[in-house]
Amino acid sequence: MCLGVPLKITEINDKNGIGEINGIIKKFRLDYLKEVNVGDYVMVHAGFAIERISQDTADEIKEALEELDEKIIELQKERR
Amino acid sequence: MCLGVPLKITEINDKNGIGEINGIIKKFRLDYLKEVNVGDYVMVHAGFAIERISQDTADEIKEALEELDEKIIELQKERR
Amino acid sequence: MDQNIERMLREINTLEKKVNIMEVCGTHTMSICKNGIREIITENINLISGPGCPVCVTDNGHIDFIYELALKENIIITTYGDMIRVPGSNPEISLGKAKGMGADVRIIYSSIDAVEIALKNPDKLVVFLGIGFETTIPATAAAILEADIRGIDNFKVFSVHKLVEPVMKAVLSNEELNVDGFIIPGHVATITGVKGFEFLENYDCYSSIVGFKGEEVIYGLFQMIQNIKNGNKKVGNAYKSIVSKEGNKVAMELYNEILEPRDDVWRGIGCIPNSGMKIKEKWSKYDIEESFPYKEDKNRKISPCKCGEVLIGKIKPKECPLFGNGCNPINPIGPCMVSSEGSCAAYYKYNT
Amino acid sequence: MDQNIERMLREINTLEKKVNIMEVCGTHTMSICKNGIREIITENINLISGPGCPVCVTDNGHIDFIYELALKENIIITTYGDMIRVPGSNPEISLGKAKGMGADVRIIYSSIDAVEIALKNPDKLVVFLGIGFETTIPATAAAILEADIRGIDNFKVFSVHKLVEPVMKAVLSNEELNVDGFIIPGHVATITGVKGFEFLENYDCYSSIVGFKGEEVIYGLFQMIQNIKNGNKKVGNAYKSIVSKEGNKVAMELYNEILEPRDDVWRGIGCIPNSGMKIKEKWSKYDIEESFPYKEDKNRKISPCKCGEVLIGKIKPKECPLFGNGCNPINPIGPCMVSSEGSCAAYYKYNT
Amino acid sequence: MKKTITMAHGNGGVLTSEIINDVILKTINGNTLENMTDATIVDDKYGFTTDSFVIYPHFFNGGDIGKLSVCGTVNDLVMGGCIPKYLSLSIILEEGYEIEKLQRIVESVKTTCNYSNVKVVTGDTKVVDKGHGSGIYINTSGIGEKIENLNLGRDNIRAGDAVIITGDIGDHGVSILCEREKLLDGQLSSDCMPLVKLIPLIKKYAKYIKIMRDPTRGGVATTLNEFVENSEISITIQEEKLPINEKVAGACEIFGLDPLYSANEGKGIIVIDGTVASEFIEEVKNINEFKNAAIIGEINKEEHGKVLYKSRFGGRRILGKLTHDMLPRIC
Amino acid sequence: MKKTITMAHGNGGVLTSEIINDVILKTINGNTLENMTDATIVDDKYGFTTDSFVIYPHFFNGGDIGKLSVCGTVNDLVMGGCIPKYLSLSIILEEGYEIEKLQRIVESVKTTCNYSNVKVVTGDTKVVDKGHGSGIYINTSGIGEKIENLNLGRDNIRAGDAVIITGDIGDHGVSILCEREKLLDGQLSSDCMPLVKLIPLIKKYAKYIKIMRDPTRGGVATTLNEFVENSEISITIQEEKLPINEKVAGACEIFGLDPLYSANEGKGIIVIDGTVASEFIEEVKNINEFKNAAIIGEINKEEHGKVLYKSRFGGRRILGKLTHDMLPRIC
Ligand code: SF4
Ligand code: SF4
Ligand SMILES: [Mg+2]
Ligand SMILES: [Mg+2]
Ligand SMILES: [Mg+2]
Ligand SMILES: [Mg+2]
Ligand SMILES: [Mg+2]
Ligand SMILES: [Mg+2]
Ligand SMILES: [Mg+2]
Ligand SMILES: [Mg+2]
Ligand SMILES: [Mg+2]
Ligand SMILES: [Mg+2]
Repeated sequence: MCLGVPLKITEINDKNGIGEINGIIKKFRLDYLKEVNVGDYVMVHAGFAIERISQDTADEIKEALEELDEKIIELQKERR
Repeated sequence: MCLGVPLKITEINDKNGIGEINGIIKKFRLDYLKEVNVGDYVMVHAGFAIERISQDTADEIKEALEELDEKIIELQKERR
Repeated sequence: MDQNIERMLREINTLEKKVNIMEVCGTHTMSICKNGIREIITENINLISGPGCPVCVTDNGHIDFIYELALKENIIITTYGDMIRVPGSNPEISLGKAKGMGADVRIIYSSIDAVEIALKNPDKLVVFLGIGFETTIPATAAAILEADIRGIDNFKVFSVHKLVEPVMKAVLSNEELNVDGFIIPGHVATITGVKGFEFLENYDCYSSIVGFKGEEVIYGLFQMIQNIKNGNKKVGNAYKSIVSKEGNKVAMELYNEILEPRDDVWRGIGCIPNSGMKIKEKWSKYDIEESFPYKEDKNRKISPCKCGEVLIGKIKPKECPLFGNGCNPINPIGPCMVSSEGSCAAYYKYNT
Repeated sequence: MDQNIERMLREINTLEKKVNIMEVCGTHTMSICKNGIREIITENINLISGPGCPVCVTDNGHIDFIYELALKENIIITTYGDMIRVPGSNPEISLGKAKGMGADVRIIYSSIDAVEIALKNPDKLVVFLGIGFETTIPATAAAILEADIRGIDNFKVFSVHKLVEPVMKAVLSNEELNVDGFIIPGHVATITGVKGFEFLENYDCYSSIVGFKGEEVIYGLFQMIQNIKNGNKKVGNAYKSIVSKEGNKVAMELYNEILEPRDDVWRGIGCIPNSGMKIKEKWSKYDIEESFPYKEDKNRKISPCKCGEVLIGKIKPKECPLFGNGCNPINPIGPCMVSSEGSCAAYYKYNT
Repeated sequence: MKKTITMAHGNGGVLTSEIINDVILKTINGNTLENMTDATIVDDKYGFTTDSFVIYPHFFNGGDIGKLSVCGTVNDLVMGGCIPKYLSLSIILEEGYEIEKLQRIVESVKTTCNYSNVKVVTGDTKVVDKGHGSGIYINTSGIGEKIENLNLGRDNIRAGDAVIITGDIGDHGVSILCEREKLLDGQLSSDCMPLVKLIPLIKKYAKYIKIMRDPTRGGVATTLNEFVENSEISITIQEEKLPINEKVAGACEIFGLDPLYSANEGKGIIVIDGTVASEFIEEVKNINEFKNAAIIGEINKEEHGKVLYKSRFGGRRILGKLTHDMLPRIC
Repeated sequence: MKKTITMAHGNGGVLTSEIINDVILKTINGNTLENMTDATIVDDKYGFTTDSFVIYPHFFNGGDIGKLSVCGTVNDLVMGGCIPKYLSLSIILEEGYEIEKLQRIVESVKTTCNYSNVKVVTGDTKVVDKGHGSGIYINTSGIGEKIENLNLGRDNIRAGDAVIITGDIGDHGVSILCEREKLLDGQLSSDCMPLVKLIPLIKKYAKYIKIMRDPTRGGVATTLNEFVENSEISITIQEEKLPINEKVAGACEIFGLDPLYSANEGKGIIVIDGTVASEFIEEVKNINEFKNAAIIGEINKEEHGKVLYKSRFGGRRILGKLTHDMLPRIC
């Protein structure tokens, strides 16, 4: 139920948006995601934008690993 | 309007008849030609028998020519 | 060749004066062309094709009407194959085209088949297109009776049936024409009897009831030429093997019970009083015109087709400027080119 | 391979105790299979496919109903492509088969397309088949609202929408099962927010909200394994780039305005209270069940399919005696084999 | 209005040549039908031909669409002066078609190939959505080995040549029409048959044979017209010499059909040097399958480019190409 | 209930081989697909092949049914190790089809033939009733000249051989699906193209090439399976090596499609001796049309008869044949 696609918004006309992925232009609706702007990335599911994408997952992963590193360092500190 | 086909009756069931031409068996209706019997020839038009065929056209032609001959002979007699 | 045929041809070809002889039945036109009869008879005999093909004489408006019916959902049109290609007020209107657009149009050989189709499709309206002269009118009447007896109420008829006598009279009353003799369609006469054509004796013309095979046509011509030579203007019967004096009375009673004459429009000719046959009031539940009234369109464009003149024998097909020159069996403009027994089509096909 | 991914995999594979982790979304099942994730993680982690494919959980009776609707004249069925091949109470019943029989069934990508189709076909009734969890429910609601605003009254919805929470609770309350952790579908959580899954914290299990790409799934597993190691049973969010605490409130308000929960039958599982979504009274003019009431057939034959047990993670697809042995993607017996994200289909396709 | 395809574009008559000449050939190689015979000789050694079969009903008295598909291509090769060797078989199935029927059709392909001594060596199967086919359409293409000393072509035809048909005229078209329109309850039978047994005679009389053709769609009348149109010769055929099965003749009388415009699927028309015609026809008639073969006419110069039909009364008329498909009629 | 044809019988996947093997081949020559390749060598000199084209829409980004019909047969010949020479062209038209469209299609046939240096030498046209076609269906059959020293066949494949694709994967299928379902307003383009420019390289590397195939219906995944099923070898392909057009990748992401199961109409899969693979691929990539060619995998013996897909994470899975046609989906 979760085939989503991240689109970069190139155009907004009221409830209708146009976005892009890999050079593909795709129309979508903004019925329940209003506060977005051209240039934003949104996750589109079944033709509707469901949420703004705030950052890249890769960054999220990096952050999580850095957090882990910090924890490990702390843990090591504690052990010392 | 006159594509008729002469059929030889092989079977009669009330208003439905079966006839034959050149070995082809064909159903037809007898709604307005009642007094016919198996073995009779009928002229069938658009699926309905329209009349019984009383003799072969060739015979009719022969008779007509014989008549003509008689006339000619008479005529010649008269002239003589 | 058969000796008798040879003898008859010889007799025919002794005719020394020029005569115009009109066949009023398309099947005669076909037979004459197909057997190359023009080539084997004296040039003194000018064979003219008259208004004999009921397909040819069906008015544009009637074709448009049945075409529109065909396109309606839940309607099955049943028709003799002859009508499939007849164009209505423009070449894109025909039952064949309707079929091409998905309409349920079925070719039948007998009117009774239409009743059977109605029986098998109780949720559809089955319309039978009644065309033709006295030969097919009883078949239509019989179908209505059959539907009635079997209690089939989704069977309807669109009657564009025509009568021979009124149109022959119309031809005879046309002063521009000069018809010396009529080849009378044998199967119409089978129904009407010789009697049905005795009205011709009130006119100054010869006539013979004739069959349709090559031999029979030659025999008919032979008989007529004899009569011409003898000045005998009684209606001749060169189809005695089938045609009687009185005709098929049962058939006539049957159709007179169910149909009655009305004024009707003949394509290219115009309206002729009492020349068509409509379903009587009493049987109106079988009349499609009760549920879908037919309205004549008075503003219809007049076609450039000269069928009218071809049909009454005023001109030969080749004399129409469109013949073979815009009008041909593939793209027929006029009805005479559509039916394979239409005068123009017969001339085109056998271009003798 | 990306260093970070490698690092995460290494961390995941340090897990020393055996755990059962259930993904409840078919797209997760697919991603796990497609990326060969089972092969690269420790055998201590047992990934189980739960009731996540809304196609799989749609009841036979609902399929039979929409199939029959499709066969009616003047009805256009609009559906996401996923539903085309789902069989009803027997393999000959599906929207695809209806289409094969001439029904007008159209695949759409967005519910708004169904509204457009209704606009363009004012003489047809256009029925949109609403399937899916919280991710697609707002799309259905938006379509109804759009139809309303534009005054389109030939647009109707058949809602077989389902909610995630009730079925997860049903799984958790099943004593035969022993699920240690849930991979929460990221896009459902996008709508419901992390909050929407906090009910899980009342149960003895770990959980993470996870995206769908290979990397994201690995990241989600990594997060969950960390939590397991740390004994942290709070709902994890490994999809922060999209999923917020509160979710998409506008979307939830929208669907709560137009739809409301009702008891619903889950294929293979049975009835779960308040697990389906129906159209509210106020919007009933858009509810196809108003014009064609859906009646559940209590006497329906029980299928030999073990989907129910597969769906709640009790058995793996291969443990169903019919798997690959009468039931395969070409001749699916159960719904899990039909949708490409059904557990059985995913296992079959990627037969790892 | 846009010009569209009509059924008459497919009947093998006037409109078919129009679409082939004006749309296809003119575009593809700037030429007209002249250069595109039913079997084309390539590399001066092989004959190549193709045909699609869209017949309905699929099973009929005398054959089925499978048999027909083999006969059609085998006969085009034989009439093109080749010994048929290899066939391709490409099938377009409509969703919902019964597999058991397909099976029977393929069996029939097999049997007919065996009779004809050809092999199916390549194939294809496609499926189209319900409502976009007619159950099954088949295409066969064929490769044959050119027969030596044979030089076929319209240009070889000379006044004095004889026109031969290898059997009764019009059986296929009339019987299929009756089956399709559910007339006559299958009393007629298609002539559908491979012409391979003619090969030894074609080899023997190679240098006397001018042109050969299997008169399928459009019938004998159309094929004869194609032999002479735009040339300076004509063909005269004689009514009394035409071999017509009496049942077919009866059906034609009942429904107003003309066997000369009706398709044949197991007949060849052969134009041969008049000096060997009677010798040749005797040998043909000695083969059981061709016992009704007949010399039906001759090449002359009576009218440029026309086919003339001489009736039993001596009347002559021009026999044109088919214009529109025959329909059963009542008048 | 009677077994009937379903759309899945025509998708080039599992059910297509089932119908071909169990119904057609078993009947016709007692053999299975094994012996019926896309182009069959006859008389040890010529290749012969056939295909019917039933694509809709008839005009699409990157081509039309006319171009496709030529490409399909030309490519079957090239991949069958032949130089394409002669084509047949058989068209089934539906009543009501616009003649102007037919004209454009035929022009496209012409252009594609010119590019491919083949000639249409024989043809056929049939018309079917409205409601029994889809406007136009085309069959082409083709004859080609066998390339010397080339010995193609599954049996030649050995562990260590390389698997090459001549360009991006899945363009045709994905773009046609989007056009048919009216998605993405024609932003994608079919790869429809004749592979004739590969011929010089095929000649040059003739003795190293083991098998070739154009992965049309059923896509790359199905073709690779056909190479190894029931054998003792396997193929492993690597996710990161697969050349995929980024727009096609985007469309696949949007609609849940898989390029590996999507048809290609201008691509070849070539299995070549591993020792010359890198040299060969460089030469292929030097041809502008094939600049995205890539070695996507290798032959090994990891699992008998299977195709294995190694994800970018190192995870492996089995890549089966196509079962049912792809549909755009949302989950
Ligand atoms: S040639 Fe055509 S237009 Fe002229 S009269 Fe005959 S049918 Fe009418
Ligand atoms: S293998 Fe088929 S029958 Fe068994 S559980 Fe899965 S879908 Fe149901
Ligand atoms: Mg209708
Ligand atoms: Mg419907
Ligand atoms: Mg051919
Ligand atoms: Mg042929
Ligand atoms: Mg193929
Ligand atoms: Mg031929
Ligand atoms: Mg091929
Ligand atoms: Mg191919
Ligand atoms: Mg042909
Ligand atoms: Mg191929």
